[in-house]
Amino acid sequence: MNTKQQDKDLASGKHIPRKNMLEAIRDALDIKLGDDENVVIFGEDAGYFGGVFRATEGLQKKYGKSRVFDTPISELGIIGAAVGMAAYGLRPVPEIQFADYILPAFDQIASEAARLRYRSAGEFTAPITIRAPTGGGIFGGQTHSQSPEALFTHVAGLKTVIPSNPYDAKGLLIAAIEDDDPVIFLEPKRLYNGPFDGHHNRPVTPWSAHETSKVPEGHYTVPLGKAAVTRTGQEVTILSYGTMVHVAKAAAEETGIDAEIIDLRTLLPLDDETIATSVRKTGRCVVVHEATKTSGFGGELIAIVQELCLNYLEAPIERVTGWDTPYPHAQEWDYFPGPDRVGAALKKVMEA
Amino acid sequence: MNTKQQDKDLASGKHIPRKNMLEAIRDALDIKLGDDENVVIFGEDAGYFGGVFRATEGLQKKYGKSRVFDTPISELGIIGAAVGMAAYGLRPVPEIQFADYILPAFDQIASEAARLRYRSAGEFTAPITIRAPTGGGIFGGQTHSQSPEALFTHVAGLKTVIPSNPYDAKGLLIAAIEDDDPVIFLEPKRLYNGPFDGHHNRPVTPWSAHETSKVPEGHYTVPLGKAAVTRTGQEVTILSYGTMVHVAKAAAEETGIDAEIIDLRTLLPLDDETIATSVRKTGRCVVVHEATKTSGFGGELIAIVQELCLNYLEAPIERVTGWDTPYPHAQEWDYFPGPDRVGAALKKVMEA
Amino acid sequence: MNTKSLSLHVPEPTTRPGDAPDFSYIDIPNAGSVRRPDIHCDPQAMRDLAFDLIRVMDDEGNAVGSWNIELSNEVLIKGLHDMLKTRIFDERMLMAQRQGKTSIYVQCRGEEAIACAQRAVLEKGDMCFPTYRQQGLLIAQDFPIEAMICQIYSNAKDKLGGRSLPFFYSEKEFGFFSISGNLGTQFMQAVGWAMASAIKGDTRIASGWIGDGATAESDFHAALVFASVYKPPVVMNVVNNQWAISSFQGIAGGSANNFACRGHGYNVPALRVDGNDYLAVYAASQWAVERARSNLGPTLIEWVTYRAAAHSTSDDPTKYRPENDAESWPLGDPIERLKTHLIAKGAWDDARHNAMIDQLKTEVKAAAKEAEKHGTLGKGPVPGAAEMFNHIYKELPPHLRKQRQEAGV
Amino acid sequence: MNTKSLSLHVPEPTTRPGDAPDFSYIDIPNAGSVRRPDIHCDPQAMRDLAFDLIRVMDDEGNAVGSWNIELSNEVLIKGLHDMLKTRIFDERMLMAQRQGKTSIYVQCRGEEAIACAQRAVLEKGDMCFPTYRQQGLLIAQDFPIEAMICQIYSNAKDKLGGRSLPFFYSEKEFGFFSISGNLGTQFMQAVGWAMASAIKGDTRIASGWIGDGATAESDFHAALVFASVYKPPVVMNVVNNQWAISSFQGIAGGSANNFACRGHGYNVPALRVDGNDYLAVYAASQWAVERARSNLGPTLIEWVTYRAAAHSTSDDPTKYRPENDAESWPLGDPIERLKTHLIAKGAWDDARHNAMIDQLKTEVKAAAKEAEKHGTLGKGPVPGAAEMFNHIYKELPPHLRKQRQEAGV
Ligand SMILES: Cc1ncc(C[n+]2csc(CCOP(=O)(O)OP(=O)(O)O)c2C)c(N)n1
Ligand SMILES: Cc1ncc(C[n+]2csc(CCOP(=O)(O)OP(=O)(O)O)c2C)c(N)n1
Ligand SMILES: [Mg+2]
Ligand SMILES: [Mg+2]
Repeated sequence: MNTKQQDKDLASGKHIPRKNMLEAIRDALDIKLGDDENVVIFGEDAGYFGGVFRATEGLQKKYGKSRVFDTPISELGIIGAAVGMAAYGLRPVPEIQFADYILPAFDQIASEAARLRYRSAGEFTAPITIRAPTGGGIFGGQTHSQSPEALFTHVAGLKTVIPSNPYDAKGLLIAAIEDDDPVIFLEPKRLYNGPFDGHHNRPVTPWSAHETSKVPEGHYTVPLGKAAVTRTGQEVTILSYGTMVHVAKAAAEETGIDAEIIDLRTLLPLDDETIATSVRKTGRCVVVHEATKTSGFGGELIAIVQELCLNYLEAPIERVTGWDTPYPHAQEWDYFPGPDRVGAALKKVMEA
Repeated sequence: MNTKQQDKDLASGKHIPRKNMLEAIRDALDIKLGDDENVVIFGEDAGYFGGVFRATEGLQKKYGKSRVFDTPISELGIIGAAVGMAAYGLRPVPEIQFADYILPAFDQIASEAARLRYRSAGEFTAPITIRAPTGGGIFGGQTHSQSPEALFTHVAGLKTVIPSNPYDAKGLLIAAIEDDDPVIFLEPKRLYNGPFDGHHNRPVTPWSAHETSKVPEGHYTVPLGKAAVTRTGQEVTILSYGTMVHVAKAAAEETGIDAEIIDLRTLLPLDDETIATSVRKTGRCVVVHEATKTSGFGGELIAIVQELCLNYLEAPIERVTGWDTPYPHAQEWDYFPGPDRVGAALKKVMEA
Repeated sequence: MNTKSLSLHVPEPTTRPGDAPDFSYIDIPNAGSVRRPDIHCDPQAMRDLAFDLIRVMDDEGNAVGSWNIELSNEVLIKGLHDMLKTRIFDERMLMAQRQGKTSIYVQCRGEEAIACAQRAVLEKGDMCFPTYRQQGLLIAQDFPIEAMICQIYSNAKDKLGGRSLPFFYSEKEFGFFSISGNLGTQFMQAVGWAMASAIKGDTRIASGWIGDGATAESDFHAALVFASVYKPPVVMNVVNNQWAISSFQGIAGGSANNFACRGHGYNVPALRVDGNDYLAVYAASQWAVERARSNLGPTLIEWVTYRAAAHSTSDDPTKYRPENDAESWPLGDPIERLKTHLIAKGAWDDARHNAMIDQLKTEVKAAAKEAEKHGTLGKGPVPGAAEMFNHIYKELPPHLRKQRQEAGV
Repeated sequence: MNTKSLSLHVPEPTTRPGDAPDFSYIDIPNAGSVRRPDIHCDPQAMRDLAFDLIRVMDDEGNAVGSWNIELSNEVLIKGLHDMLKTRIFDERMLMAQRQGKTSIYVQCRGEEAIACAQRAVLEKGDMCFPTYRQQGLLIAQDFPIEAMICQIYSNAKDKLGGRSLPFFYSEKEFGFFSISGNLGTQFMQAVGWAMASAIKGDTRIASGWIGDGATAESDFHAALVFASVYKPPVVMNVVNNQWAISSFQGIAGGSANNFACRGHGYNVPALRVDGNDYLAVYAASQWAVERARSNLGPTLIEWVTYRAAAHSTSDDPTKYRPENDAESWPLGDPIERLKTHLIAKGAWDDARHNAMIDQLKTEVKAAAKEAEKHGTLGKGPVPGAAEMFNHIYKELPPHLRKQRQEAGV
């Protein structure tokens, strides 16, 4: 976590309010609507109601119907409109109700938003931030649980960001909106309200006891393309992002293995320096994500790590991911790669 | 290459006709239209005209307008119709005019065709074979050159097939159509008519001099999920598919490095046994594909190889791929990962 | 040149929380006032029907006009039974969700007539492609509700093995296509299924379903384009219940305030029908089914109705529309209206009505009890984790076999 | 129950190779016969206009009827000039492609009036979202054709650095949005751009373009839905040139044989216009532009025309339609027709016409020669490989920097 702003606030004796992830995101949107009149927000139920997860609650009332509004149920239309608005000069921040429903817009994202700058040699650009709740953990079944991030990382021209905590969520979202290229901003819905300490069936530490819920008021950014070392360790490096960062932490603590946990935060462009530095130090690596395994982003991470660190590796890199199945409903927690599976992988690389 | 059928034909003294890849594909479609009345073919310009690449030429005339027909320009509609037809009991073989244009149908493919069996516990299935020309090499620019295979390999429920020669193309296509699950069948358009020996600016050996252009008449299959060792070697394993198999061959011959070339043919499900056997033997591995690098299928291959063979590896696995840029028009051959780049990678792993 | 500033038009519903309900935006013609064209009618020659509203029952409950096809009392009482059973079923499942027996539930309160009456017109072998709000299609066929509840509970007898969201039924034998979570996709698939039936020279037809909100999706257009071109045997149902979660129908429909007329651009004949009038739904469905079965092609029908309850158990409509809005809905309640008609006909009375309710409550309760023996979400003999690996492919490929092993199931 | 077998309807064009051309499927009303509503007209009250065909020039070349807005000779001669220049440009580039100076070329032969006349009506600052067949939008603004040719040749002066297909121009200053290879996408984007203009209280409007075939794409529907809801200032042009590569318009349009009426389902006013009649295109465009600029919202216009040449240099239309079909096209050739009108008006003659042609040929030839000095595809001082890595992101991220290094460029 980039704690510079927090440090400054603390040093100045300023009280830092506690926020959950949803509040942090809403705060970021509020700030950008306020300081840049080219920012517009729209999506299914995102206007009057404030979104099914309430991320945009109150914003229409505050900024008016031309700045924050409901859209027809057409993800293609939402992103296509955003591309046109961006070409005009706005900075649209569309919301897709669930990341599962982003596929109808995939062509407008991958063929249009991502390539507009390229094909016009910079004449037209697409500074769009597409927000969408991602991941499982709320019994959403096949179509409210998926993690499609890998698809976007295969598209040149896009950036892909996934925060794991309120502080980062606000800072990364502001940075994404201010970025001049299209950003896919995936919000782990399991972390929206309550925090998650890795287990679904144990009590959680409330956000207020998580350092990362200290979300300074006003404008700050967490830079895109920079990972965070959220736990330092000597024995093995865990690469992860989003909800899984918390699972990784639980696994490290429960196994007692001294793992260094890297929260990637931005998948593309990737902070491979931070990764390589850590793996060269630990000599072992476990990659953790919730998305299905085959051709998930874990494959790319492993390819990069073996390229940069092969001679340092003392064990094959392990991957802990969702199974290669659609996200089941009743078996949600069998599908979800929890601390036990991560713990097993940690032990495996330690024993190799 | 599975040469069993060829061997049988040769043993029986039967003459084996020579076919280019397009003819082999047309032959497969003709055979399946003929022997299974549930097979139907449709796509943009695929009916009367026979497709912009002419893969379905003459088939409407032979089988009638209810079996082979033109569609509106709606890739979503084409695949959505196929899903409905499959649910009815047909075995649709839709054509997408260019793999670049499959994205508008991505939701119907990934959320619907791929998951229909799962979500209905086998009550409804989607035995659909989606054919689409893939890859560059014809100055098609950003939107007639892409290789989107990695996207499909990330979707549980799909199979993904890419042939590299006429013999395989026919056998794999028949196997795909007979498969009871949805198959993405990507046809390297650079190989449709002429063969390709790795260099765009040198004379090519005509198909007739390629063993793989011997395409037996009638029904035969090349099984899905089985790779082919198209060149045996001792020093390094090259994993590739489609057009790049020919580039790999050129690179091996030109560098004089004794490479074993594996033509994956099916990316999902992947024949990891053949891969592991080879890499354990050679101790070195180069992965080659035309698609962009980040989160391309190469990442997955490397992850698998390092998992299965880390202790055998004498050098980091190298990836030679298209650059992480949209496919440029004028710079097509600078983008295309040709024999020189593959050769350089071979040397690099040999020297490591 | 005009140099006045432009401005963005953002539609708003007539009322919001705190306002008195106001449905003045809907014109309601008298029952019986709309003509009934021949099924061979040229779509262009019946364009007026998309802007009208087919209604059969008048305010006194009498069946009037040319769309009154004089259904037998037996058919009507079965219809009443189906709608009541659907509602009672919904109420029970709503309660079950509140008790934690399932994760989420979606009612069709107020819209029961549409699915129940159309299903009564369809034949065995026909295939419906429903959304999550057409449970009436199963119930009207006397589909065993215990099986539905087992699925809602994701329990050991859930035939889908807990894979899918609770109410995402798949019942091929009952002409009920597997429900998808992705809005709209099934509408295009219905057209594809109907094309297949035509290709094979079959006699079976398809029935596609979509909500007013979801008509904005791309699949709606694709479905109409393909329907327009190939003229397959399909009934294309748009259930306009005025809401898409928190968005009123104007957000998908613009100022047209009409979804039937979408058909005109594709030369697909369109009807607009009072969806809370069982007799009208039955008659209009029959018209469209006959057209389809006679190889005359698709019909688009907008069913005008009202989503009387929350979108789902996760939703709170008091945040975006006046409370008790549904009570002022000018087309009334489909069950009450059919009851009134039957009583007006002398074929029904309060006593029989209440008896039917009691009997259905008992039946539903018993089924729920029975289902509960096989577990509820995450409790009791629930489907095992191994189920997760079944039915991804016809045969489990090697990589999934390995993963299943790794999962230890 | 009907038990007769169903069958699939697969539309066919009236003629195929070897047949005599037959355009009897198109009704052509007399010039001047269609009424001109006020721009404030309720879309519902002008539905007839989608089924008619606005024409201004009669067979003798006289301008007649209420859509005759009496354009000055100056405007008309400029129009003739623009169309001629477009055609001569196309012819030259066709030749250049055959000579291997570029990879592929797409003409707009026979459709020149549409882009040229609409552009004449638009103001500077307005933004067009064209397909690959609207080069007239640039040429009508006297855009330097040498720059276009440099791009077609992917040479050192191609401002897009060789990245894009030859004729995929991007000219922001000239209100010409970057062309995409993916059909339809730009139609929705045009609506988004117009929404932005409305959001900002601007006065500029957008003009979206799509082909008859591409109306089947999802983006067409999304564009109309959003246009219907937010009423942004946009002219929505459907160029119905009767063909989509080898597929005739019935494959996208079904039996409606009409794309204007697609607007009705969305309450978007629609016009259907003779696209080969420069005067009609001008007048109808002006009507729609005025509506947009007056904050009255979108207009859908179907331009009825004919793709007189092959789809592209990769296509051979004799495989799927009668040879010389275009010569029988009942709406004639747009250039010939405007010429006839000007001559009838006494404002033009053959000598001036031929002189204009000669002058334009010289101009185009000179531009081509000049362009060629900077290289042709793959020959001469072409854009370097390094260009490939520019403009992917605003700043080259580390992984691409590494890749560029690896590429040694
Ligand atoms: C592609 C897609 N986008 C968004 C959603 C989220 N969603 C679920 S239901 C719903 C509203 C649907 O409204 P409508 O079509 O009118 O049907 P109703 O719920 O009123 O029956 C939305 C937006 C979804 N399921 N699928
Ligand atoms: C999404 C997509 N699908 C398919 C294609 C291939 N394609 C290019 S042009 C064309 C025909 C377009 O016809 P129409 O829209 O009528 O435009 P016209 O060429 O007649 O101007 C097709 C199918 C494409 N470019 N994009
Ligand atoms: Mg609704
Ligand atoms: Mg066309």
